[in-house]
Amino acid sequence: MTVTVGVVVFPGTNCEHDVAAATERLGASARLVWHADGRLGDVDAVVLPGGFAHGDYLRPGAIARFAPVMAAVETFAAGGGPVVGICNGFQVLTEAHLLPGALQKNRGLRFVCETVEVEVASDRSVLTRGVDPGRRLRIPINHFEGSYTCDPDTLAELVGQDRIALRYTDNPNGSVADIAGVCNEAGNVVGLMPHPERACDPLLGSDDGLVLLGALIASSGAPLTGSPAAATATA
Amino acid sequence: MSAGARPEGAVDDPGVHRALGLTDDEAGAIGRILGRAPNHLELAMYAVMWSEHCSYKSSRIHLRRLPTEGPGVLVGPGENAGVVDAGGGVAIALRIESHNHPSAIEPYQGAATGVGGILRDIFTMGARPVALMDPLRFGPLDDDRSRWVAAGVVAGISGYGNAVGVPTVGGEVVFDGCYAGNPLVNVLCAGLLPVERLVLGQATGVGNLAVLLGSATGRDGIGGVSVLASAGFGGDAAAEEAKRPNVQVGDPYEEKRLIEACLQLLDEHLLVGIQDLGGAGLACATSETASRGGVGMDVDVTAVHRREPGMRAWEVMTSESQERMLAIVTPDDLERLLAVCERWEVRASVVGRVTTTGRLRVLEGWGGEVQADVPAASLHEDAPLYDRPRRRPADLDRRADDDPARLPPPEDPGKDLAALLLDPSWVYRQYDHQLFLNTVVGPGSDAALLRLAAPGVPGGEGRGFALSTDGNGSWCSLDPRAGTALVVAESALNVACVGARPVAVVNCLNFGNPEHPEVMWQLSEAVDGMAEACRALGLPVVGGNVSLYNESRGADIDPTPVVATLGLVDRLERRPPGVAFAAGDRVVLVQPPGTRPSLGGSLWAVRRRGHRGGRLSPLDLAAHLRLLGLVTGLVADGLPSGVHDVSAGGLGVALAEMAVGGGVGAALAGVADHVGLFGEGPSRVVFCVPPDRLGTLTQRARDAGMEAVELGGGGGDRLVLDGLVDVAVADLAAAARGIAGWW
Amino acid sequence: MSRFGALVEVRLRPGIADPAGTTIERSLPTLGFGDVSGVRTGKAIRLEVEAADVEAARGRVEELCRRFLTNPVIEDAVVTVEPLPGTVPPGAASPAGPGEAPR
Amino acid sequence: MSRFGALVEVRLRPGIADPAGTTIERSLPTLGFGDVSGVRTGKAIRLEVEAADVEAARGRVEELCRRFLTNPVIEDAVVTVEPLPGTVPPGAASPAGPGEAPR
Ligand SMILES: Nc1ncnc2c1ncn2[C@@H]1O[C@H](COP(=O)(O)OP(=O)(O)O)[C@@H](O)[C@H]1O
Ligand SMILES: [Mg+2]
Repeated sequence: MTVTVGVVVFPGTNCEHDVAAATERLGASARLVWHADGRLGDVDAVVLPGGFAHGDYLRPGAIARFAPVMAAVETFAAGGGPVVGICNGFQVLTEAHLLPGALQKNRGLRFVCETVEVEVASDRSVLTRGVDPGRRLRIPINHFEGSYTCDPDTLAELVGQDRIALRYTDNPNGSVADIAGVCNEAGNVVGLMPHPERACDPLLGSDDGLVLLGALIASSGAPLTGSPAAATATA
Repeated sequence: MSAGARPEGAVDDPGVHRALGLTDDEAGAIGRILGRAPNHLELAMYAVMWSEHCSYKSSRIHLRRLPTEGPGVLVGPGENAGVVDAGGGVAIALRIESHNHPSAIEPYQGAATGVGGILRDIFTMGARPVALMDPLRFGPLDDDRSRWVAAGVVAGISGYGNAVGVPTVGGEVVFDGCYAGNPLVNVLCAGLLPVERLVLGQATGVGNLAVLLGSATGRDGIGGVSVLASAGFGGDAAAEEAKRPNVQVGDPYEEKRLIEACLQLLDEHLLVGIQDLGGAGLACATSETASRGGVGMDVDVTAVHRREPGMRAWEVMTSESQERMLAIVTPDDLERLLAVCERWEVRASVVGRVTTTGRLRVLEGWGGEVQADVPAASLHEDAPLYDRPRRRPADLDRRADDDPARLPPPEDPGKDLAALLLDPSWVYRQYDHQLFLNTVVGPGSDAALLRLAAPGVPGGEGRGFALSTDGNGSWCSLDPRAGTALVVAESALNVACVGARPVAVVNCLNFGNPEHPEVMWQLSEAVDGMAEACRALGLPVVGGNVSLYNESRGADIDPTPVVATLGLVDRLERRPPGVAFAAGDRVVLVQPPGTRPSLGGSLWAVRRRGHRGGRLSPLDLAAHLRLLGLVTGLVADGLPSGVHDVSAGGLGVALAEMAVGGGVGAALAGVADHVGLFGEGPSRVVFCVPPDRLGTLTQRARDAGMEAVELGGGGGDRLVLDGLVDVAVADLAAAARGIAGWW
Repeated sequence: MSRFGALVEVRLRPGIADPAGTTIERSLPTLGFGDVSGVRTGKAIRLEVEAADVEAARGRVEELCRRFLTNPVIEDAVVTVEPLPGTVPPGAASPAGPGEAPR
Repeated sequence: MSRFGALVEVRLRPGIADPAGTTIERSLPTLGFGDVSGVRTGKAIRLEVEAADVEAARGRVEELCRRFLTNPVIEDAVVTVEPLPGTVPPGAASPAGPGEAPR
């Protein structure tokens, strides 16, 4: 059975084709899901790709979170379905309160596009499941508002529950605790600022992103019984 | 219908046309075209359409001398963008534009709207924009205002380009005092399209509808093109204040939706024609589509969706509000067009109808009062054409004789070398340069190299295209003809360095005040130099832009033609070697025998000694053409481990950039003195090559009629040039990055 | 029903880093504004609302702030509301004229 | 010398397009805020200034606006200044408390 990945498109999203191409490279099939649709259809995983939904006006993700598709994403996530927000998608997930914290302007007050090194900090998320913690990956970042912020209690909870999926080895944006990606308690909802889809082809300089997207597709295909995600979802 | 009704309100006060920037002769010509005195709206439309920016009235007679034809050229100059056949059913649309004057007064929005404008030129052709480039020139960064301009321009390109979702894959950053009062902000865009989707901006089919898509129309940049682009900066505060309301604000989110909506409309075959609204707004778009289609158009100004109350017809017709397109559609397809627009949340209003009359009529409501009635084609074709006086600058011979080789040599060449390095990563780090998973070589190398692929454009699998933008005001001020030819040569060589075959160019001619005969002479010479080089190298000029009146306080900028070269890669299987040394590999300089670099107009002379004299090194175009073939072939075959052409800063800077690029030093010899180190000249490439391939490389160079001079070997953490330079690579890198401290 | 003009000042909550404010402040001494300190940046959003009275208008705007205009993880808002004199022409830029502050 | 708190509202000049405001406004009906219109976005900058009196303080802030905080090509500023009660503890977010408007 091929895994079907639903890739959500808001007006202003721009990485949807890239995410689709990268997941297809891994043998999955990708389906674009329009923001105004209230249903996701028959998908095994959902990716909210990068871009500038609604121009990032007001705050990145602030308008997108009210789109009809987001109710469907919430239901899908509540049922244990894998949901990954990349960059702008991460911002949407925090605005929708599917993930804690917020993404502020980079410490340097400038947009940053470059390849950085991240370290897998936890294998509890659907994006890092089966990947050895401590593994380092070279993946591009591309954002202005990527400085992860949360209050100390939330940070303690994230650390205590092993929910920091990825950390920068050389913090490019001022994120608290070098956080590059976090997940929810169940591990099935993940947000990250780096763009794994941009690192899926040696011709483009790195294919380390296949590690993350491969993990996502593997955890979407396999029935989630016994996984922390399914345990929480059915609890 | 009020057919036959005549527009009211003839203007008989010459003060009005003069205020609009029309000369008395031009106003007289308008009267003759109409057979009556024009009214205010008509005058305003002619004024913007006949402005320097829209009509190229000072440059057109010269531009005709450029070679514009070639086997792969599908669309040449004169359309919104040039289009080149890339084979396999894929075509590449290419265009470059300037946004110099708006950027001088509101750097962020000036640059941002420059990006927006160039994108529309590309998707108007039916192409999906896939790459932007930004050749930039500012005053030195130790000046507060130049710093403000530079930071704002870069932020504006970043803010708009990233949000609209088109990667910025390269450009230039140059600092020179001549740009302090008048920065140059050029923007290039390339787009890909299936050949059969190619559309031209024309209206046909009587009864078809003109639909205005996108942003509401406000009083943005009313008369902007004539006011801003057709006048220099006098340094007069009141005059600059008066220009202020002409600044427009860009909305990349609107543009993104417009791109998607228009491409969908084209894919669904719902459009007869489409045209972007740029300079001169609706007046330009309606008359241009009508005259290209050989038809007329009635425009209902009241149907234009507006942002502000109380706008007059002339304001609506000449507004330069951003993010708008004019679509020509059959009445039958209107409903489906509106549905596509609704999906993308793009506003659409039917504002015009195609008529048989050949006239552009502006109406106050269908069947309402006729506000303007002019022959549509006259707004373009009857624009004045000037052969302005030209004069060779009086000081040119004196400057040519003032050879910088006579300057005392540097005491520490290594120190001068470090001071000439500039790492532009501070700039391009702020640009998304990777979107669409196409960017094989992004900014930071000789040219950008992209896969020939875009959503909705099949047929380019396994192939690529390359782009480089280049200009050199110092060379061109010494000798605009030879300097421009050198710029063309360099640009083509940059593209070859990533393994691409140069196939076409576009250009942006940034010059001073055309009313100065010296400037017109420079322009004319530059065109001849470009024509000569392009002809010899087989590079058709498929498009361009002319930006005049680049001056401040009476001083013209150095003549700065910017050339962008497009190259094609037939087999894109591996990443090209890049600007780097590899430890253990040999370093070889390949050049035509007898090459003599010159310090005339060189970075070293200008920047280290403030010296702007001398002669340029000669260019042998036949040899250069052979070199291009050689370099493309060597790189495509994967022979070298590093490659870099020698350009501004000479061999020394090229070697230093390779050391910094790969983080590996080299031990080299064979450079005699500072002239050899910093002298500039065409047709030189440095290769780094594994020892076992050295013989092949040397042989292939000889077969191409080149000499291959072995300079030494890569390795270590210092760049050593026997007897001249001995610097740590880390120190060179730090010096190059030093620039970032200024922003 | 009447029309009210509102100014919403969206501020970073105390304790949340404000790199933009810090950057402005750091550059002030060299510009000759060493007497200025404590710079904090936020957003100013002007809007108009239709409501029965000032209190109702304020209530609506505060609800809008809570649900949409602020991200409570990092921001809070200060709302000022004032009645608009007469009808405001459509598309008018903002309720208060230049130089005039809301009360 | 005393300390004054200032609120600078940087606004787009009337007639200048405000894409952010337009986009925010367009999203309001779906959120159930069809009664809100005329949205214009700007910046709110709070700062403190040392000056002899309110007028001197206002003068300094206005100069700062002109020279640094706005680009008069597209923006203007509304400045409100008020005396600060006593000394403000370092790190305090802003002179006025939440919900309290500057006068
Ligand atoms: N403004 C800019 N935007 C993006 N890339 C830039 C910019 N300026 C320079 N670059 C990139 O930096 C690299 C070096 O530029 P340059 O020294 O002008 O190259 P060359 O001398 O080979 O023409 C190129 O890859 C160029 O595209
Ligand atoms: Mg080069």
